[in-house]
Amino acid sequence: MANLKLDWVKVEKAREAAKRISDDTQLYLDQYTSTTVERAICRLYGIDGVDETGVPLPNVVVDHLAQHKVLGHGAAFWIGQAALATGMSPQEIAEAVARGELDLTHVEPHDSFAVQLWADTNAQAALKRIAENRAKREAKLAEYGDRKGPLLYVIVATGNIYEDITQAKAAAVQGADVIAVIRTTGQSLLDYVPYGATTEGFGGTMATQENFRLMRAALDEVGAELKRHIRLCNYCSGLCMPEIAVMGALEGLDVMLNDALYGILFRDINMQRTLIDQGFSRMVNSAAGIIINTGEDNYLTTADAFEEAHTVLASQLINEQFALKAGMPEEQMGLGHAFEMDPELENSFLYELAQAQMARQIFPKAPLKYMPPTKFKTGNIFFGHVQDALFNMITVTSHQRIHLLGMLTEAIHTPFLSDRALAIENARYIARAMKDFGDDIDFRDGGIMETRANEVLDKALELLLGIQRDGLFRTIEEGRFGGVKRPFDGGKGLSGVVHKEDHYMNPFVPYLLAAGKSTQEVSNE
Amino acid sequence: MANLKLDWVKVEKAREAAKRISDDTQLYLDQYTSTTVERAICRLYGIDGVDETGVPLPNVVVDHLAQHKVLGHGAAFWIGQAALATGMSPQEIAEAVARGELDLTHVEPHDSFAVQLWADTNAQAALKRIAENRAKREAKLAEYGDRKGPLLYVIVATGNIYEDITQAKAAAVQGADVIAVIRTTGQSLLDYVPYGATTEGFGGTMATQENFRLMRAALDEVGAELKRHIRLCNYCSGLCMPEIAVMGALEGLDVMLNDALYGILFRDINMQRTLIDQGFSRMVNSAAGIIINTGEDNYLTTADAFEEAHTVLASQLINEQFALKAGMPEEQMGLGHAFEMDPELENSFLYELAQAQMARQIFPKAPLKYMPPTKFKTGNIFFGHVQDALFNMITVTSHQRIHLLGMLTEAIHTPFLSDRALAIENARYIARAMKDFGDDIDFRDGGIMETRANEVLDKALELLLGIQRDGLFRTIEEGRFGGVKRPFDGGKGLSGVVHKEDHYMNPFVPYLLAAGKSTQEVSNE
Amino acid sequence: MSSGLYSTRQGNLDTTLDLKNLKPYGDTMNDGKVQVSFTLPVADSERAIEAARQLALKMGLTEPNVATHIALDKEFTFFVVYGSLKHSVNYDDIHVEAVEVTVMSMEETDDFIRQNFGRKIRVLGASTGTDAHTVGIDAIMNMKGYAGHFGLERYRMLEALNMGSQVTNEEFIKKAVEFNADVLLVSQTVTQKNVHVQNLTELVELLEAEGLRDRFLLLIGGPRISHELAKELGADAGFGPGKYADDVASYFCEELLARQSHQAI
Amino acid sequence: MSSGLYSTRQGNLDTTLDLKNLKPYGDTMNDGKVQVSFTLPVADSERAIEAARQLALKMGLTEPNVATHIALDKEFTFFVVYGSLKHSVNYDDIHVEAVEVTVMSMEETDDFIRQNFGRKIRVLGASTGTDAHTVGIDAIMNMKGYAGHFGLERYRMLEALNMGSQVTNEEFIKKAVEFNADVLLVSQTVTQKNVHVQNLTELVELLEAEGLRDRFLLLIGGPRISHELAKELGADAGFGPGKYADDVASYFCEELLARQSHQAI
Ligand code: B12
Ligand code: B12
Ligand SMILES: Cc1ncc(COP(=O)(O)O)c(C=O)c1O
Ligand SMILES: Cc1ncc(COP(=O)(O)O)c(C=O)c1O
Repeated sequence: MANLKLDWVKVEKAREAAKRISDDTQLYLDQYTSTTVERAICRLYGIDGVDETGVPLPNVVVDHLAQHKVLGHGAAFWIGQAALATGMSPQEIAEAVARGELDLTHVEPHDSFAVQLWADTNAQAALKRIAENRAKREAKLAEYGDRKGPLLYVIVATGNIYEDITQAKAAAVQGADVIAVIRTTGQSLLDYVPYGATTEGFGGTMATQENFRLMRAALDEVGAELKRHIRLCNYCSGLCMPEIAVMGALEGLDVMLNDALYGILFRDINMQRTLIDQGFSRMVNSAAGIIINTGEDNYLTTADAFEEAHTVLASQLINEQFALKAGMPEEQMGLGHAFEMDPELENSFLYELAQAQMARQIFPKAPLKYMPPTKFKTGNIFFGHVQDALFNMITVTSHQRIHLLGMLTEAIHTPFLSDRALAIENARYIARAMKDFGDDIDFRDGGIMETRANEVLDKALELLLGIQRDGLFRTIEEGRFGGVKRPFDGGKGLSGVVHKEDHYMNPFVPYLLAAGKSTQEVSNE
Repeated sequence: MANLKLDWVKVEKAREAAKRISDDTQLYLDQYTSTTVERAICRLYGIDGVDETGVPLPNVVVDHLAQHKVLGHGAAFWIGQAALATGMSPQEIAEAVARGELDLTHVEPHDSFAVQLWADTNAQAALKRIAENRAKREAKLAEYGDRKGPLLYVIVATGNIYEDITQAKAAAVQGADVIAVIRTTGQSLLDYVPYGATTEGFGGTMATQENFRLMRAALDEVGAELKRHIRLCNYCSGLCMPEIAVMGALEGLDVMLNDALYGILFRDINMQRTLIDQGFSRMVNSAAGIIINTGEDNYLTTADAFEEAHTVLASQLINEQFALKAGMPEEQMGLGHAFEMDPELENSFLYELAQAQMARQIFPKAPLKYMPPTKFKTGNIFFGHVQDALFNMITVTSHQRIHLLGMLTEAIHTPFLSDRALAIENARYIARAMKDFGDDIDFRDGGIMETRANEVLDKALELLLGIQRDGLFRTIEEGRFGGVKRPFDGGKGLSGVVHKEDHYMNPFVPYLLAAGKSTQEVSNE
Repeated sequence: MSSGLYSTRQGNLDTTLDLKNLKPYGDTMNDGKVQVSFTLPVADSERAIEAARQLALKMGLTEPNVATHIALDKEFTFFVVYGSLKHSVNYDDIHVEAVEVTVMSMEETDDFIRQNFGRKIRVLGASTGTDAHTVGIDAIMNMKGYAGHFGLERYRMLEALNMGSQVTNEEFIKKAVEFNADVLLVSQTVTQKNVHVQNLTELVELLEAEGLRDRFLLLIGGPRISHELAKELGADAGFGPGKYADDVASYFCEELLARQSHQAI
Repeated sequence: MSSGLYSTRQGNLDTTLDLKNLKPYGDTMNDGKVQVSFTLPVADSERAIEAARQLALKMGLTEPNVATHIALDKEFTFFVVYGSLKHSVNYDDIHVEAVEVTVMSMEETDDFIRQNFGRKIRVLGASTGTDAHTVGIDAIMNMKGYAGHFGLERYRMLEALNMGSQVTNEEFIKKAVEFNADVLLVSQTVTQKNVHVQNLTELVELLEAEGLRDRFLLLIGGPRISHELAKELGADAGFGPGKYADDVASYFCEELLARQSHQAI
């Protein structure tokens, strides 16, 4: 592979700064849990379904505990207590709470050792299911083999899960490797996860466990025909990040978007809340062998891709450190970046390639997620298809792993069946025609590309040193990422942040961390 | 610029073989003239227009001489004789012949020295006009400057010269540098040049002197607005090669397609005839400072572009030698090649780039003409636009000079106004985005590309050594170019080949060769 | 023998531009050439090709040429069709409902406000509903502006407040009253299933229900908003791509003045 | 307020496939989505955009979205339009005039000829008129064939002669008589201004004038030749892209046999 000569001392310094930043932040975060983390725990204990007014039972239980101001002990503690007291299963307990028949704070107390034992024992069912899903994926990949080179990633976004399935299957037939079901606008701001199969959404489809299940089954079916494992992707982001992470793990998803910074900057979600949520989400993702995708690419949709390239690198390094904290191996870190320079810019291709190649070298094991041009797409679909072609070339040349296909109709509508087919055709042609191109050239010493990459690295290091000094929270408050300012106490979801009590209990953490660790032995591709 | 390591000893050997081939062939050709060469001479003496039945006067004069079996002396001789005898101008002489009032073989004879003097003196008007056109072009290029990098070349082909003008002007506004007016099907087989402005053609527009003039004026007009010299291209090929070369020189064309091998293989024109015609055509082109385009690209529309790449190189080397014989400087040799590999072929981009780069290095001064994908274009216009994008990348990366733009509708129709606009947009984007790419990379030593280029070189050398042994004529008879066999005495136009008599006279030759020489001082770009 | 479907010559084609019968142009005036693409939910087959051809005929394409047919899946086929459109439009008859206003520079607008109102104009903006796209409203409002046009926040005689994105219609109206806005700016980017139409309709209905509709000038914008659509939805004006702060400010200043004078009468 | 042009919901869209009312598919069954592009010979302007929209309406697109408008020159503007087609076709009613024959392999064809005719079938081919495209006719005839299908020259029971390109209709007919052909194969690639239609019509007329039409089976082919068009032009069959020697040979063997039996009766 062609290599840019990077200043590796600076890379190390930047990584070190990112580690410090995440250490400092984590120290603060560790004092808290959140409503959705607790709901995620409920789900792991098997609590599912909705009450008569349609409120999901995990919300019923957690709201109940929050009302009683006892959530700081952890939902696991109260459920365990109730289970020991009543002999009911967690689901039965939740239903009883929903019916108003059970007050969890008024059950007969059991000693904390017994509760812990119940909690550990009863955690195993979910953990087992997660492990099985993971084993299933690995078996399929072993049986069918996996795509060498970039994975072709396309979205479906009709709003209707059944229509999504039609589209997803067609895409798989055409050659897609990853199907992402985009979420409807607004779901990220819902403080609950909708229930059941859904058919109404705008710009995307609801993320529900049933929708996950339906799509997983459909992709397994078409995958068996094609003898390829078709990966399924959804979003564990927004106000229900950890719950959706759990749903994804339970339903055998392969890839999930997960990035607190994205929620903060682009959804105005409170920074404390979503960083807390991210921690637990990533443990779940980790254990499930799910690749996460981070959202650095989004910065370049509001900020200039040439000027602000270093914010992407800085954010990737921070995301890497937070992921490591959640026990995640590098092989699951789908760090995001994007091809978003102005097509009017001279030598834009060289700058884009330099940046993509730099990311590849700095994160050699990570299945990088490379996003296509979106911002400079117009209604000129013909030109749009060429923009995508250049993007595809860089993807292949610089050996990206998760190749999010650009759509010629990006500026018009969410993809039609044919848009996706044309995108796949475009990408496959280039992957074939340029297969070994990246290995057949060298970057000229001191050339435009090498210079550009080192410039971005310099600026990223500088930014990280600034953050290390001022702290991540203040950095965001000052708008140093994506040009968006967010107050520490502002945004959505702050009320769901809960201070942990001394005996706070989340029995899943050690198991998830342990399961995550085991991944580290599995090598990339 | 990135460079492939080529085996330069082999390049020299191949060039040497090509020289021998052209020497041997030229020796044979020098014994002959042809009807159209003689008509071209008539045109240079100012004979133009048609008789009452619509037959062009150059044909009237030459047919008259041929009927009397005296063409072997050269039209110049008989016209000069008649001019001296009657005091009439060549045009008046031609008109008199057309009216049946003058028999050129029965005028009062003058001694050959007087005729030669007349012929030389009267040659100057045309030569002056040609020199002026050339000076005009050079002045415009000096005033406006010339495009650095590939010249964007597009075709117009409506069949109607006025509609062509509309399209050509729009293309110029969009950024085209060269406008080629494609000829109607069948014109190449006409043994005369149609006269006047024409509005009916299929797949192209008639090449007539008036059409040349109209288009030249239109391009000069739009060029003055845009402050760019817009080059005009047409075809001096087919049965009237030298006549059209003369017309182009007289009307200030900038580029002309000219290649005997093309006519032989793809129009079934007799090989002797068209090689004779080519010789004189190139002298005219040379003197006029017109860049010729050769037709090697066409081989790959019938033969496989991967398997037969070496035939392109061999033919380029032969074309180079024939051009040198006509006094043409390398700076006017727009040798043809093409991007025609099967898009299903793995690493096709690498092979194409290797070949384009190899041509660039072997003919460093030649304004190479690089042709876009045509054969593997389908009705899928979206995919077609991507094929063109890859072609555009190679053009820019390997520094080709004449960049024939691919059309997304190649498999459907001759270009619409919008097709051309989209093609120009595609090419300009890539030229901008990848401006310095070719200078920012190196080809890996012993890599796929370097290996490929040397493989093609090897095979070309082998082919040329074979031709040197067997002679060019036999090689064509055996179908060793483009897979098409053509007999020595077959095809169209053989009857127009005329053995030169001892005192054969073509007074233009020395002047044209001298004018051509002067170009050699003008440097490329 | 020939049904006339395939004219052997285009000799009868009148190639002079006729604005009363304006037609698409391929490479010859009035040739009517158009390109169409679509997918049909049937398997790729001769019958499917014929179905595509018939659809093209129904669209008014004569001599439709199904240039390609590609199987996208067992039961879906993609087509590219070319043909000559028989329809034309009378260009002379076309009048566009457009925001017609002479665009003033920032300084001119400030002067205009000083002279005609003697006070600052109050402008409230947001991207409403679940829409989280802010680039459009920011382009109009932010200090730094967009594409070389300064945003409303930089105007001295405007008091401009940008609420950002994901603002519910209720919150927006509440703030409008509180802020005592003269002008409301609403941006809508997501248009799938016409969610923008739904959201804007709801806004107008809420304003009407609360008797507030006439209190504010309501301007909407976004990639698929036209002035025509805006009027239809009950807003005062609409601004699509290629419109900037100066267009918007010029329009509302003139309009506010017109309304003021109107009320004065 | 709303003219109904903008439905706020697609709730009324019946999303079940109905072959009697087959419609284009964008991302939802029956959404009717189509993409259209064309150039209008007028300057890029609001009026031009409206003209494009009106043309789209005439084509049957509801809610047309003029996604882009690009000035190609002072007086030419290119448009890309998306919309939902109101037209549909009855798929159940579509029957295609296609060459219907069970395709035999080369060996089967040779056997078929041996059994049914007991002599070699004589086939003459050319690319006629000024058309110099030979790849199509070569694909059918040349020994080596095309895309993995051997050409007619390789069949043992065929006497195949390929005259190449640029053969005038007169020369072709002369040779056909001389060669005593059973089957004539004509290829036409250039179709601009329907020159292929013109050329083929002339061929058929010449054959008829000389009373030779019934003597030969006349098969035509090329990128824009369909069986339907061939019949319309007076040929016996037409073969477009994706047809190879085996399709052609199978057809003419069966047809010659049918005609022989018919004459025998
Ligand atoms: C940037 C972007 C994003 C960014 C937004 C960041 C941000 N802070 O705004 C991010 C990455 C976060 C994003 C997310 C999503 N996006 Co988005 N996004 C885009 C993108 C690439 C560019 C939009 C843009 O910034 N345009 C530039 C601005 C300047 O143009 P404009 O808005 O038209 O504004 C101009 C005029 O319209 C006018 N104007 C605009 N508003 C107003 C208001 C007033 C009052 C006035 C006077 C004028 C005016 O003035 C401006 C200057 O001329 C488009 C694709 C594209 N290329 O268009 C997709 C696109 C808009 N997104 C889309 C979707 C579906 C989404 C998601 C819903 C996907 C998902 N499910 O996750 C999410 C969620 C967003 C949500 N909840 O709303 C779709 C919408 C499809 C549709 N037609 O419904 C698009 C078209 C992409 C696609 N093809 O799928 N997106
Ligand atoms: C190769 C090619 C050439 C080569 C031809 C070499 C040769 N010896 O044939 C060269 C470079 C010489 C050439 C020249 C020209 N070409 Co050309 N050429 C093409 C090209 C790239 C491919 C055509 C081809 O080979 N197709 C492959 C064959 C296998 O497909 P096919 O012909 O459809 O054949 C299949 C079926 O149709 C069927 N079939 C075909 N014939 C027959 C006959 C029978 C009896 C049967 C049963 C079946 C059958 O079987 C085949 C296998 O399935 C096309 C563009 C494209 N991508 O299609 C342009 C194209 C056909 N050419 C075109 C033009 C205009 C020309 C020129 C006239 C340009 C000019 N003015 O100089 C010249 C002159 C040619 C002339 N006098 O006719 C236009 C035609 C436009 C139109 N619709 O009218 C095209 C579409 C390009 C364009 N967009 O402008 N061309
Ligand atoms: C990291 C990340 N999370 C989530 C989303 C999607 O947004 P939402 O959470 O609103 O579904 C994106 C956008 O593409 C993203 O990049
Ligand atoms: C060298 C050359 N001459 C001529 C032509 C055009 O053919 P014709 O002579 O029939 O116009 C071509 C085709 O592109 C060509 O490459």
